[in-house]
Amino acid sequence: MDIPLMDAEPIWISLKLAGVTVVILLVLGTPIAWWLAQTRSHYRVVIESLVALPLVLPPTVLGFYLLIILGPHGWVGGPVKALTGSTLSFSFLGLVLASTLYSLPFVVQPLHSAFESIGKVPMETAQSLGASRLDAFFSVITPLARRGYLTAIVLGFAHTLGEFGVVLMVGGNIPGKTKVISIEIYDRVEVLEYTQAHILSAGLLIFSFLILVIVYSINRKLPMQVT
Amino acid sequence: MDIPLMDAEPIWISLKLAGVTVVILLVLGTPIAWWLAQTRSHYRVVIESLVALPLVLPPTVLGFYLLIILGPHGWVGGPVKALTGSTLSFSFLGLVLASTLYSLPFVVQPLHSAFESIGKVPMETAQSLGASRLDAFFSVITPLARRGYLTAIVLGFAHTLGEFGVVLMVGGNIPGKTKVISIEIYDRVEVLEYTQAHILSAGLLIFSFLILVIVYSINRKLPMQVT
Amino acid sequence: MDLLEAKFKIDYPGFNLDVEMRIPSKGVSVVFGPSGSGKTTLLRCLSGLEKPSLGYLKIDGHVWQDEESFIPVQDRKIGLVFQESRLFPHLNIKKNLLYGYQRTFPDERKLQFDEVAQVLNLENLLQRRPEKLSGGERQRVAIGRALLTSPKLLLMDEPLASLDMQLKTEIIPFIKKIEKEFNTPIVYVTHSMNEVLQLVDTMVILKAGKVENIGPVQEVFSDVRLREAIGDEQLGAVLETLVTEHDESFGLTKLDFMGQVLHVPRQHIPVGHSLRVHIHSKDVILSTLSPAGATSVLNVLRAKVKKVGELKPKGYSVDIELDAGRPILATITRKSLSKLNLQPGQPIYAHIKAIKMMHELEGL
Amino acid sequence: MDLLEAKFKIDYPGFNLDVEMRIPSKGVSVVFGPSGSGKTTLLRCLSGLEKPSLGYLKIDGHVWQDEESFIPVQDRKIGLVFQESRLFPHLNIKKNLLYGYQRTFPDERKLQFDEVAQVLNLENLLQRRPEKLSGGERQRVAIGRALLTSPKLLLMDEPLASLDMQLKTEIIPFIKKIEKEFNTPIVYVTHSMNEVLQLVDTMVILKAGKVENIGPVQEVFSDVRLREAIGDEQLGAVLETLVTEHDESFGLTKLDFMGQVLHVPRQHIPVGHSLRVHIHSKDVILSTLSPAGATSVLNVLRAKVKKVGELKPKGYSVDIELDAGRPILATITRKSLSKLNLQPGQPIYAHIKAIKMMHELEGL
Amino acid sequence: TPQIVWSGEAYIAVASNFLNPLKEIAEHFKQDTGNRVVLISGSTGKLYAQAKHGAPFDILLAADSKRPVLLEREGVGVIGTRFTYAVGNLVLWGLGEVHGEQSLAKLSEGKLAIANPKTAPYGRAAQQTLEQLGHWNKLQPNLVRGENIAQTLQFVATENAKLGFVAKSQLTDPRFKLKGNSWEVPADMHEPIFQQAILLKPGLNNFCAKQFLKYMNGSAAKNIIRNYGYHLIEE
Ligand SMILES: Nc1ncnc2c1ncn2[C@@H]1O[C@H](COP(=O)(O)OP(=O)(O)OP(=O)(O)O)[C@@H](O)[C@H]1O
Ligand SMILES: Nc1ncnc2c1ncn2[C@@H]1O[C@H](COP(=O)(O)OP(=O)(O)OP(=O)(O)O)[C@@H](O)[C@H]1O
Ligand SMILES: [Mg+2]
Ligand SMILES: [Mg+2]
Repeated sequence: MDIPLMDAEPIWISLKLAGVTVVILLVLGTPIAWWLAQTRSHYRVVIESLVALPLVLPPTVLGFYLLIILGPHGWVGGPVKALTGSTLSFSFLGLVLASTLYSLPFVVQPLHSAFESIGKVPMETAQSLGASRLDAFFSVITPLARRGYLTAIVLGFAHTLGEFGVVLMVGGNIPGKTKVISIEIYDRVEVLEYTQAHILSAGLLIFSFLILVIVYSINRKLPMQVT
Repeated sequence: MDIPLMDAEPIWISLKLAGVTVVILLVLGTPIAWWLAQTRSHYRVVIESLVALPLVLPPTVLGFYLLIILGPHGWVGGPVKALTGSTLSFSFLGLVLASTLYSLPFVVQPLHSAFESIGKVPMETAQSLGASRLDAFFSVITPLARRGYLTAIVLGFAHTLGEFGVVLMVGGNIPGKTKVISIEIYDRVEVLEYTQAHILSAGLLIFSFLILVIVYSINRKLPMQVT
Repeated sequence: MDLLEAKFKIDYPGFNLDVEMRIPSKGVSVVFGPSGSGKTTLLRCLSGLEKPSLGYLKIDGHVWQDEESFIPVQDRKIGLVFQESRLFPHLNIKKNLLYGYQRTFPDERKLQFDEVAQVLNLENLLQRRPEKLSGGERQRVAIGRALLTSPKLLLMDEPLASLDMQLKTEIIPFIKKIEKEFNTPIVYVTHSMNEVLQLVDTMVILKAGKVENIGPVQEVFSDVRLREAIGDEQLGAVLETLVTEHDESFGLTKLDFMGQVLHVPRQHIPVGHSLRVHIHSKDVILSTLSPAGATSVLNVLRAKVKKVGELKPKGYSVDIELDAGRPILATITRKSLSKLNLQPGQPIYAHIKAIKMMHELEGL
Repeated sequence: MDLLEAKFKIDYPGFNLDVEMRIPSKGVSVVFGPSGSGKTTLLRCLSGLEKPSLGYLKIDGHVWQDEESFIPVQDRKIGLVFQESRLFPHLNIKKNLLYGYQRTFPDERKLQFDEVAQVLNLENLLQRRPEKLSGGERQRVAIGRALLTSPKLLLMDEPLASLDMQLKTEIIPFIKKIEKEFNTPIVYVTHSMNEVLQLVDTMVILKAGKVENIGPVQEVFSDVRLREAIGDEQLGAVLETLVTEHDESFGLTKLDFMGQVLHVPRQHIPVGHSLRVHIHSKDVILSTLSPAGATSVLNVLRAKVKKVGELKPKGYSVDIELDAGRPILATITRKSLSKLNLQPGQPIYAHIKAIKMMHELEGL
Repeated sequence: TPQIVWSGEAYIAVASNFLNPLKEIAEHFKQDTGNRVVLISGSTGKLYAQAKHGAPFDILLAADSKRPVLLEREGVGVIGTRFTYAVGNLVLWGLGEVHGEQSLAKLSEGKLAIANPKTAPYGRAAQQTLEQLGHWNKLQPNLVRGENIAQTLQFVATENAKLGFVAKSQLTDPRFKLKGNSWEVPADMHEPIFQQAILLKPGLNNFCAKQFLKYMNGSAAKNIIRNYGYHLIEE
């Protein structure tokens, strides 16, 4: 059995992609989820539904549409190319955009339900103590929604790590640039290099498992929840 | 433009698959999530991490491993074959099993955080009023976790609908049996039948959107949440 | 047999409950004590919600809990009113009220929904959600919900704390009625002296997780050692009396206390009913002389000196324990003490300057 | 200028708040009324948490809210103690207490952490989480948290409801001190007559969402129309008196009430301090004769008859409004009434059988 | 970005089934010329869509001729550069015994794996073969479809399918000597599987890309291709 001499690049790109995507998703998902939990607007239901939609399409198909949109003649890619000279498709940035869109529901949904179960009392209380809404959000709501954030991060990160349909399509599987670990494993299976695929899969699983155990252990140490 | 004369079967199979999977996931995920939210066992962290793992592997790769496990000589498929004479792979049942495994985190995670945010007070109160733990679970905990169930159902359903990597691998794309709508759309894109792919995608999106709007509207009508 | 025996030991960081008590398993027992003394924790132990490291509970000869056995909460047939109302947010008021009722066997149901809703003044709120109720309304729903389980043992944690006088005077008789009619023992936590005097038969005084005193309310209120626990103001005597006559012209009601007569302002209580009166020790004046006509407006009781308290270096006053068939505590000035030269056993007249509170004990 | 003017209109299904009030923006104003009468809702309006369809609020000449403008909660510099404690579950007690403190400009901080923690007896709990506190402990943290924001207006919703006597007698003077020292007006909701008498300057009586009466506490307690709202038992008089002398031998304290003398049991209050006494109308006996020596133990006040109440068909008693410089209400029997033949303006002697409650108004 | 590709490097998009031979060719190419090629594998359909939407591929080695033709027509491929670099061979493969056509006839309840005829050239060839042999309708209940030839092989390799139509190149891959037996489907049972290559627009000025296309036609490359079980068009 020959141990595959893998270069670490796909792993690194995957982690970078998942990390960046999760950060963006948290930044983006938080206000969306908060708005959904707060608003009484009739649009709420519409936005709520739209957020879940990316999930419904097969990843490759979603990737295909993203490819069109982000490509040099697409709605988004066109203007970007005109402005910056470079296209979004087949770039790391494009991958990030695509992953963000695709993993959006995994972040917005848990946050939304966390915010909803917090209710309006903590916000009221914080405001009555002189905290602005923004201040109260970060000092009270966010910590109370910790469990929701944990779910959001785990689902968002793991899903971005594992996803490859969208990434393959939009990123183009370019080594050192958009080739992520999931594609790497996929490719190995595809060309019948099962041993390498097994090793890579096992590595990814063990690595992810360890990270998750650490994350959950830390979470467990921090108490919360009250009557 | 030729309207594709689609037979409705893949749509029907997809819906059936997503529906059955979600039901199984709820039945399975509820006790897991409840246990996770209640236990003080040290294994909690391990189980919590394991539940999220299926997400990390690329769907096709997961499908490949499932194919091995569910196959006639696999850990699961072997005994099943010995008992029933039929294999799990390439059957609807196999698809259900695979989807269940793959979508498990989408159900367990939201339920877990919902149960955790409910805390122990409602259970205590219900018990003090003479309800057994099981009774209390269904009459108090479940309704209070409604938002978590909604998230679980939406994520679980939509993801099963959109997923095709695992499904393709385990199901073998047999028309009328394991050919689902996501594969159908994927195929169309692959063979450049873009018009049909667009129509199918649009149909799936609109249909899902309508379902989601209905689900969320109903959810909105039912009030809840208190100080 | 009519006995509730309990022993619980719980160790929290910073607080230890270590309670051993035997109280009658009938009537109302009040658990009294400062904030943080362990009242709620004790109630939780009794209910079975808390599983203490060391616990024993036996009621009327039945063991509910010991080293080997433990009847779980839901099978104890208790009614528990929590300090916070703890309504189910997803159920409307009616469904909240009926939650326990529906889980009680029909032949064990003693109270009916309509009666409870009416007494607690909840009739107009039945379709509302808990979030849309006021604090007091929520508390009333919680009371009703617990009562409707027709419990064998009723545990109430400051149930009337946020209710107004009017409601209290409506609800207290109802609680008493439940206790009497259905023979339901009640363990009741309150800080309100008012509620104590109206309801209580037995007092359990907690302090820092330990039982400081247990006894019938009549004895506890004349126990100088409980000065701090009960509150300086409240000590004196709690006397059970009988209404014997109403004097319309003077607007007075005559009470019989173990053969002696007490006058109080006209009470709207039928003759023959019993009335509990509360006398503060500072309102008792001692005299060796029998009352002269001039002071006939005041109430005078014949008693014996039981014990003369110690003089505190700087205090103005000294406690005298009397025995008038029931114990009475009098607080008099040093000057009076030196004049009277009191000796244990000596007969004495206790002039009651004011009767502070009166509470009917039996129904209208 | 020292005025709080408010007007709020809120329509809930089944309940309408329609309040218009002008009260002094200094001292303690109590909002009093039965459960569900809208007290909490009114406080929420004052705080800005509720944005009523029609709202107006002006304090000391500054408009906080009208049709056009609305100062949001966080900028109102109010301290709000909710009916439930509402602690932040993710913060320990110390951080809960400091939450508002840290959001107050250092030069606006009037109270220091240590003092508040000490008075509220929270020093041993600072590192604990709210879930590990008793009900009363939580309530105290909530009070401390609000106080530490050094508010310009303090709104308190039954803050002492679940505290024991001992703690109440420690905390109430502290609240009074804050009001006096920092000139912080307080709007205070309570059902406790005790707290009312100890704290209150102005009473706002709510009933079914409307203001039934507003006035200084001395007037409100002798207003027959408020019989139901305040409670039958409580009506009579609240008199502001001055401690003039202690009579050690009789164990009495002499009080001056507008030139007349009252005797109460020895109070540990220095001469010159003021004392608020509460007299129940049923403890007032009327007589056209000046007191004879024999009854000198009783307190007697010279007064004038202001108004004779109506005889209820079945009632035993009738209310007489007196003017003794301050209004006093007496409840006498029909028989006495027919004997006395009272006429408005007629001079009369009010014998006070018992002074129910006494509360020091100025510091030890 | 595509422009940064320096001389001496080319991006080659290759259909997954040809990745392994191409790796070997690239190795030789590097030794012989000192130039490096970057290989990007995927399904032909995906690579086509990407190329069409601006992917920085210099060359496409498709698994069929349809997509290169389309690209040429659409102006993404450079006209006149398209050629057939390999002709695929279809084999029937199974882990058990395989006796040519009879195995198909005897296949009762076992599964027969083929690549999706709609998307994969080998799938279409498999369908044509079955039709030729008159088994297509009869075997419908036995058919399972892999998305591509690799998945088809996996179905058989994991014993979930008894037989499968796979590419000869997969079985002859010198690195993975797969067990089992096979039957080479006669070439006249299906349309030939022409795998075509084409130079794409981004490679127009890439010397290395053109050099590589030339290299593909050289004997070194052809030997490798042949070794993997493909035919070449001249033969
Ligand atoms: N959101 C709401 N929707 C409908 N009715 C409400 C709502 N909130 C409060 N109410 C009703 O308004 C009335 C006044 O409520 P509020 O909380 O102000 O009473 P309260 O005087 O504070 O009573 P308590 O002493 O019991 O706390 C109550 O009858 C309550 O049921
Ligand atoms: N889970 C816990 N961990 C640590 N300490 C606790 C816990 N629960 C309660 N305590 C402490 O135990 C003591 C008793 O609490 P308990 O709730 O029984 O008091 P209580 O007598 O009901 O007081 P209150 O009148 O204020 O409700 C308190 O000092 C409280 O801080
Ligand atoms: Mg308590
Ligand atoms: Mg209220």
